[in-house]
Amino acid sequence: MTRYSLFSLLRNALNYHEDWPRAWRSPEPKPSYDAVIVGGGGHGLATAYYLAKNHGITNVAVIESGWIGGGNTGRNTTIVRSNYLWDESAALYEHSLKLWEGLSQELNYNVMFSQRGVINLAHNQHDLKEIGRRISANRLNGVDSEFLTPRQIKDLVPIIDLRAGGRYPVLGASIQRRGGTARHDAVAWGYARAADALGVDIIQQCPVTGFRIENGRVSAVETGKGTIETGKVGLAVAGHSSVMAGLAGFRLPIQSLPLQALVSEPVKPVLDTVVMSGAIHAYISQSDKGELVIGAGADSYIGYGQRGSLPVTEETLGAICELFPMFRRMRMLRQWGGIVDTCPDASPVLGKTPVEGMYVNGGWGTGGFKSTPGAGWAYAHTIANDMPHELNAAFSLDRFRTGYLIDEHGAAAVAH
Amino acid sequence: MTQSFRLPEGGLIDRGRRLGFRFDGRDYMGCAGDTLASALLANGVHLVGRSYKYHRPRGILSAGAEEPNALIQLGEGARVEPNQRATQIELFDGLRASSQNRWPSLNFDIGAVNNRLSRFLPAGFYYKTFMWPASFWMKYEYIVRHAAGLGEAPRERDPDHYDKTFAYCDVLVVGAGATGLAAALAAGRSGARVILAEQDSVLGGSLWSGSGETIDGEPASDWIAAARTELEAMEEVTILTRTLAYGYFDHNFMALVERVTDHLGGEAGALPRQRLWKLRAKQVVLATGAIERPLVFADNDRPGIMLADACRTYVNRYAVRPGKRAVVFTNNESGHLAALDMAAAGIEVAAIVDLREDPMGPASERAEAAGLRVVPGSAVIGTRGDRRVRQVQIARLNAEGTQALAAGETLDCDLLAMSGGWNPSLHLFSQSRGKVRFDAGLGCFVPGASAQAERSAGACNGTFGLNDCLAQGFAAGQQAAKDSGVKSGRKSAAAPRAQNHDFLPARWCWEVPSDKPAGRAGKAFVDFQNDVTVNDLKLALREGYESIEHVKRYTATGMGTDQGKTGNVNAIGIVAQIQGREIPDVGVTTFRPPYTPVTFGVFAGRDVDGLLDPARKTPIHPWHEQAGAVFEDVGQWKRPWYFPKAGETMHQAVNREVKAARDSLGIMDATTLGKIDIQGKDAAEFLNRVYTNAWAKLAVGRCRYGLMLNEAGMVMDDGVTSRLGDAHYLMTTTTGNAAPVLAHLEEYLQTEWPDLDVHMTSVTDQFATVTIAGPNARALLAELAGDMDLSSESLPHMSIRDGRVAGIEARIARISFTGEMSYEINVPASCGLALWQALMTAGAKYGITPYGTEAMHVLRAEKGFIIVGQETDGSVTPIDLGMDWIVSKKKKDFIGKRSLTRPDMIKTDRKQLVGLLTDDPKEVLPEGAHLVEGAVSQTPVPMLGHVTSSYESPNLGRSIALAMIKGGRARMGQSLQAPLANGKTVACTVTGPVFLDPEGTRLND
Amino acid sequence: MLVIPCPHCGPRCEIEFSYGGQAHITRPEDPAAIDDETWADYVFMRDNTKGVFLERWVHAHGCRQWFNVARHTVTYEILASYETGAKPPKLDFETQV
Amino acid sequence: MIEKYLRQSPLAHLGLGGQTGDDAAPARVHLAERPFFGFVNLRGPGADPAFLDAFKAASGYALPAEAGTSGGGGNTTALWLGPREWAIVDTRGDPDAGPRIAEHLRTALADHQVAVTDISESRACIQISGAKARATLQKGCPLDLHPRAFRPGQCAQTRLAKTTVLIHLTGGGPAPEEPAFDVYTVRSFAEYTWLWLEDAAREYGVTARLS
Ligand SMILES: Cc1cc2nc3c(=O)[nH]c(=O)nc-3n(C[C@H](O)[C@H](O)[C@H](O)COP(=O)(O)OP(=O)(O)OC[C@H]3O[C@@H](n4cnc5c(N)ncnc54)[C@H](O)[C@@H]3O)c2cc1C
Ligand SMILES: NC(=O)c1ccc[n+]([C@@H]2O[C@H](COP(=O)([O-])OP(=O)(O)OC[C@H]3O[C@@H](n4cnc5c(N)ncnc54)[C@H](O)[C@@H]3O)[C@@H](O)[C@H]2O)c1
Ligand SMILES: Cc1cc2nc3c(=O)[nH]c(=O)nc-3n(C[C@H](O)[C@H](O)[C@H](O)COP(=O)(O)O)c2cc1C
Ligand SMILES: [Zn+2]
Repeated sequence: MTRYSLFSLLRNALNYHEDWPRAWRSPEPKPSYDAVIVGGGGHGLATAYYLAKNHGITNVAVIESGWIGGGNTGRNTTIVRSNYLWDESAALYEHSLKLWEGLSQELNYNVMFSQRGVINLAHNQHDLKEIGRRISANRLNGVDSEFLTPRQIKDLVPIIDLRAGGRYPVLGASIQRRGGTARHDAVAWGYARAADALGVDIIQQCPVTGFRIENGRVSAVETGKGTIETGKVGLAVAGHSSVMAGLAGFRLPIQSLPLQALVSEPVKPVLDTVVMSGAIHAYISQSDKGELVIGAGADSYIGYGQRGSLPVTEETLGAICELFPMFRRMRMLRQWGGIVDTCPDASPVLGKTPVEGMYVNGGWGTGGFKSTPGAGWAYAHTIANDMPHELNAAFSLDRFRTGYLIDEHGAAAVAH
Repeated sequence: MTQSFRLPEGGLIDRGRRLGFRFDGRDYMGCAGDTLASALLANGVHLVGRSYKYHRPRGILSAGAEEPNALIQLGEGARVEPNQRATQIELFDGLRASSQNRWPSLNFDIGAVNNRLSRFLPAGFYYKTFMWPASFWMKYEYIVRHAAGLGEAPRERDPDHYDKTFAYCDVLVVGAGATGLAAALAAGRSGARVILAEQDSVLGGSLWSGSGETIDGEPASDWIAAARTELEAMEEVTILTRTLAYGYFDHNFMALVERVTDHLGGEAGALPRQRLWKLRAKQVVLATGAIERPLVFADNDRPGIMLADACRTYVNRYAVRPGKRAVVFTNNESGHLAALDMAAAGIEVAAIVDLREDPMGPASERAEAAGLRVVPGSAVIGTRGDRRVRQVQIARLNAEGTQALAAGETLDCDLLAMSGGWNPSLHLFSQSRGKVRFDAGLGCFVPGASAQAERSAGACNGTFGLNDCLAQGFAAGQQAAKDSGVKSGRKSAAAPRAQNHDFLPARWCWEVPSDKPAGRAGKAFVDFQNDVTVNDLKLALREGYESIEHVKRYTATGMGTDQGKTGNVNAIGIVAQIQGREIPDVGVTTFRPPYTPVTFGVFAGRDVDGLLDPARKTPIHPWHEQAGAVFEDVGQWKRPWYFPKAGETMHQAVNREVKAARDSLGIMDATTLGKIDIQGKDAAEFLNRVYTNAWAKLAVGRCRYGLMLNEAGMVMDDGVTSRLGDAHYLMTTTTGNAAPVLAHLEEYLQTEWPDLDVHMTSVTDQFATVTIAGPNARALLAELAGDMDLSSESLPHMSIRDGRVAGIEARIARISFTGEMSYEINVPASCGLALWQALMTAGAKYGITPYGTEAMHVLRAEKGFIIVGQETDGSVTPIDLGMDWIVSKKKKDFIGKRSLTRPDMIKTDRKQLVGLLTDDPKEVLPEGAHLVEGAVSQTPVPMLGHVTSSYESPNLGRSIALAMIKGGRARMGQSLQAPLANGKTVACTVTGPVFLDPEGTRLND
Repeated sequence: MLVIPCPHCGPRCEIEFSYGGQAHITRPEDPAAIDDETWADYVFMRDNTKGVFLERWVHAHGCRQWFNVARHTVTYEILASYETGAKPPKLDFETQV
Repeated sequence: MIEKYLRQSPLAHLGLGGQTGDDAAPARVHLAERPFFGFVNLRGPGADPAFLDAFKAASGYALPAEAGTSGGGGNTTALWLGPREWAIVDTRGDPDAGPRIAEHLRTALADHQVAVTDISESRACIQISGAKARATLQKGCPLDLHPRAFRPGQCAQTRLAKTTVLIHLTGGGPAPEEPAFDVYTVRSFAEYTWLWLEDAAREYGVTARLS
């Protein structure tokens, strides 16, 4: 791997950039691998990278039906934070956040992780109580979290309307200053490049169409490019977890819902932090390119169409216009949807499946971008050792049988 | 300024209505009917902006929605708007606009240094750098952010208002060019309900760009006028001009945005500024036309380089000469049409450079006949000119058209008109899930099979001859009306007829060959707005970003405000060429709404400010307001939180209210509690299944508290249910849960137990409910309740009775959430205020004191009563709450029962409800504070649970708290610590959750 | 925005309805008699079909009735709607996928 | 019963009685609160002829069987709400109509599996009429209100902006040739609904009064 640096950039400039090598190869699949990761989103690629890097398992293929990063990794609102309520979630997401903090250097690919702070607004007494509880839990879990008075909010977000039309006044907020945003595509590409450099084969345009399972153990993966033998299969197919599980013969507690996002036309900097409001369903930040990036709600019904319905856009932009009345004159440039796999307790499943040698990473719902490094790290451990790491042990499928649900609905109402 | 480039006659402008406007601080004149772009061109202004990345001078490229360059900041102050396309802004008197992305001025822009550094800033350069030192990204980012972005966001509250409406029609026609008009006429004549939507201010579409077309033997303009008159006379036809169909959704649902008053440029009065139409059409005819393609050659982006058809449009529609001396560069017939019209308008046409070896076709023949100079088999390979093109360089091509032979002559000019062919506007078709298909002959993507009740016609369908467009539009309109189910009344006349003019034959050439090695000539722009060049595409492919979607994201091609309307197909063609693949194999990127950007405000519509969300108010609300209550939002309800007297703090007010209720008499508006009327002979059985406790034996006239679980065994709601008759119950729910609980019950009733004879009706709003609580409650009620026997024998705790209070028919329940003797008086809602006033008057002698939700919370916490949503959070079982007593062991089943025996539900270290007393009785624990054992030396630290409720209790003279603590019931007397965010640690002791009157003597006396 | 055919009121806009997930899941007769796994299956596990899916809706802002719908979860085409308790109509799934 | 003047209609606090509207001569929308009316919810076996007959015998007219239709006689009108549910309304302004209808039905239908619930007090009724009444409602109502699709006598439970409403095209407005709708909304949403309608109608000119 040629290292990216200012120097390499200058040198290549002299040569009209004609000598840049490929960021990752485009190999034909080998007949067999030690491990196959299904899904070339951030999670799948990160898993492959950490399998190679942390566990020395380099004979790995990532099989992607389309193009890497084309799933939710490429269509999310990029909010990264770790201020989750429950201990289990806080530990996993905080581990992830720590990895984010060195990710560009680790991958030698600038993922533009911008720690500009994530603000959660409170609009009523109940919100305030929830925020207080969360801040307290976060701090004792070693997650930075502070309360902001309305005045402090105004200092950080001068354009906010604290009265918000009178219907939803802003009474306070929590902030995680280490939270922020990142360049979503770069996360996929950066992990792909780094994994490729360690020997991982990234195989695109190759849908997984079935599994060979003998005596309850997986032995091969059927793909659009033929059968691939392997004893370990890691599913990381956000949006298609149930479809894959169906091919392998088990069911998941997951519903796949269309979640929308939209961007405005690009403008000069006007919003320097991420602002989220669970009560009125609005999440907004400004990308480095200048667009306002706005997360909308999900449709309530199952949909694999990667599009969302108009009422959700109306509701979201209604909320944005309320918090930021000057934005009524901004314009929507593009609106799209992704398919998010949601679990009944708004927490993911990350661990073993009823099929031996097969593992599942899914159900991140509206908020799994932020967990990409941490989940990949823990998932690689799980696959390598056939046993979950303590960071993901609680996120087992078995919790639905035992009742150990990790109900993050409170946090997931503001889940991006 | 004079409009020195205005033609003396012709065009769709009103020379008599001269409009003054200002651009970048200079004053100009234009005419009614102008766009800002045409008015600027009439004044000879081409340079209108700087490009996004390299800050290159940019001019007006097009005359429509596809404009990538002429993006300007419109308006001033609160009405300012960034990134508006000058080509679509209708001119009004007093318009103010300025250029964007330049500093200090458009002519002299510091950012233009980027153009010099451009070699170091190829696509994706930022992924490769700015990584050291690691902590510096936030500083680099600051610079990156400030360099990026185009216009400035508005900074003041938007003074305008917006509207939205639903709409229905049989046939929606999008686009009112020749095709759309023909379709609307055909559909309208059948009697169908038709909506014709056109983004432009006029009907006619590209008919206005041409010259000399006739339809049914009349000049096109007359035909348009006649069509309009006919359509306007049809009762069921609605013409919406200035209305953009921006998105095509499922089930033939279309979203349109109408610009109602934007073109008036001022206060809109009672009219909204814009309106969102949420339209369901039985059938849709798309007649959205086509967009001309630029040619990709070195330095193809200078001001003065325009699309050929746009030049025609400026000449014919706006009566403007876009230059004095033009060169035309084309690969098809359109360039020749433009040359002819420009020549006729007195523009000197220096040459028509045609990529085709042997230009032929009706237009090129006419050009030749008109004596225009045609340079065949040649290409423009470069341009010069600083802030406006002034010279072009020409070269002959080899026979295959793949290479430029040595550079040939240079031509002086101030205008370069280019045409690279046409792209049908299939955005809406594609949004409707229709798959597009590449037509190699037409050199463009065209609609494939329809996925919805839709048909494309005319130029957007790859049909370019006018006669064919009319015929196709007419047939589409007729068929759409028929398919919508309209029984045709009047026999429709035949389709309008005209002459065909096509742009074919053409020679496709995605990247115009150059005389220099690839990548060494000037920048050949593919995407003007995002400054993406052919070299950027090549770099992306070289680095392995091979999918067209990767190319898009790595280079940002097609991601600007124009969404690649002019650039995308060229980019696809070039990628195919480099990869040696066929264009259909490369494919298109996804078309997404909106077609052109739409204002946020229109989605909010009038649901802003007070109308954002309904605020529900009780019949007694006006009294509370007058009494100076402070309200809190509970769900959608406004509830009095506390009633401060002059000079009182919240704390003082709440303490006073709490004391009053315990010592004498308090009064509270409890109207918001959910109330569900349940009737039917199986009602008791139904309650048995939905509550944890047993209901069969509840006597008529008695009340019982119930807990409701979800199927996972978690507490969902609680409340008191009363038996009013043999088969008649009244259930109460928490305020916020009223609707979800009714929905939950209905779901089980209808889908699981349809055999039960049970009917439920929400009666929350039927009654106003007033609670009086305190030692004097009974005395007060006795005074107003006539001869009703209120003794505990006759009306014991947890019983209910009909009667009259203050002359008002009332249902009186003796139940208590405060631990005091307490009555809930339910009266018809319209009598609520009267009841309240009567109670206040009669209660004066007891110092009757209105109390709000905060005092209620303190009162119930003193008694250890839970609040669902405060003590519980969706993860709490009744056992966790210590409420085993209410969970029937005998009932075989109820919702959630089975879940309670799962392994994790029976663990002893689950969080359990306890009381907490701080060691310092003055200290009030913050709600949400977490508890730990011992001191915190490092994080993460194991937490035992958290404080769910915490108050100063004026009755106990100390603070009290409820908490959910791991294994809490086994920890009685243990000392725990609450480390707070401010660094302080509060010590406290675990106790039972009931702090006051555990025997309940106050209630039962 | 979908048009959902309420079997009682006729076709109405999506915003009048609430979603109820997979249809034809019956609550176990005797929950006490089944093991934790089977119970978890009933409460949590769902088909989440990509293709034609039988699902429940309730006409929340209309007649308040629950009913079932056969809908394609990729194209969103609605192939049938029928009353709660009725058997799903025979559908030619193959041609629809 | 308590004196009528002490009873507060859902919109009483807006002081609509004091508003005239005379100066808004060109107004094309007229809003009015109907302060007191009877509104009784009736559930019953819609497919059982005995029940239908009993209703007819008691009320003098048949319960509407078809979705979205209404029928009436005497002082009441029955509006179809669902396959086994109707609203029996009396909009003549009688504050005691609800309990009376309920009592009457309860007695007359005692032998049938029915539920009769007086919910008059839980509803507000706003009449909207005028040339632009349809256009105003259509702004917030997702039903097709075009005269070809929604005819006199028709009714529907649906949404209006962010509330649930029951609309009934009565034709009983001030100008007989113009459409008039009764819009029933839940009482605590009445203020919101009124303000919303007033705002929606503003561009057409609007009068407001107490009917
Ligand atoms: C609109 C939106 C906004 C969001 N906002 C945020 C946010 O702000 N913050 C946050 O943390 N999270 C957010 N999320 C969630 C986040 O995007 C996802 O949780 C996360 O990106 C999931 O990553 P992944 O790698 O698991 O999945 P993906 O990136 O979806 O990758 C899965 C891959 O599997 C591939 N695949 C599917 N089926 C097959 C098959 N049969 N064979 C081979 N490959 C297959 C897919 O093509 C896809 O590339 C948002 C999601 C959406 C849709
Ligand atoms: N030189 C050529 O060969 C060539 C190329 C293109 C068009 N034409 C001519 O153009 C005419 C074709 O007529 P046509 O009617 O198909 O196209 P048109 O371009 O005349 O009309 C399309 C209309 O649709 C409108 N429109 C596009 N998208 C819209 C949207 N999303 N919402 C609302 N309005 C929208 C446009 O403003 C335009 O008025 C014929 O006269 C044809 O000869 C010729
Ligand atoms: C954070 C973020 C910013 C985006 N910014 C832009 C943008 O500036 N312009 C644009 O056209 N699309 C932008 N997109 C949207 C993508 O073009 C695209 O719609 C999205 O990745 C989903 O892919 P699809 O539309 O191809 O299905 C952005 C997407 C994300 C996630
Ligand atoms: Zn219905």
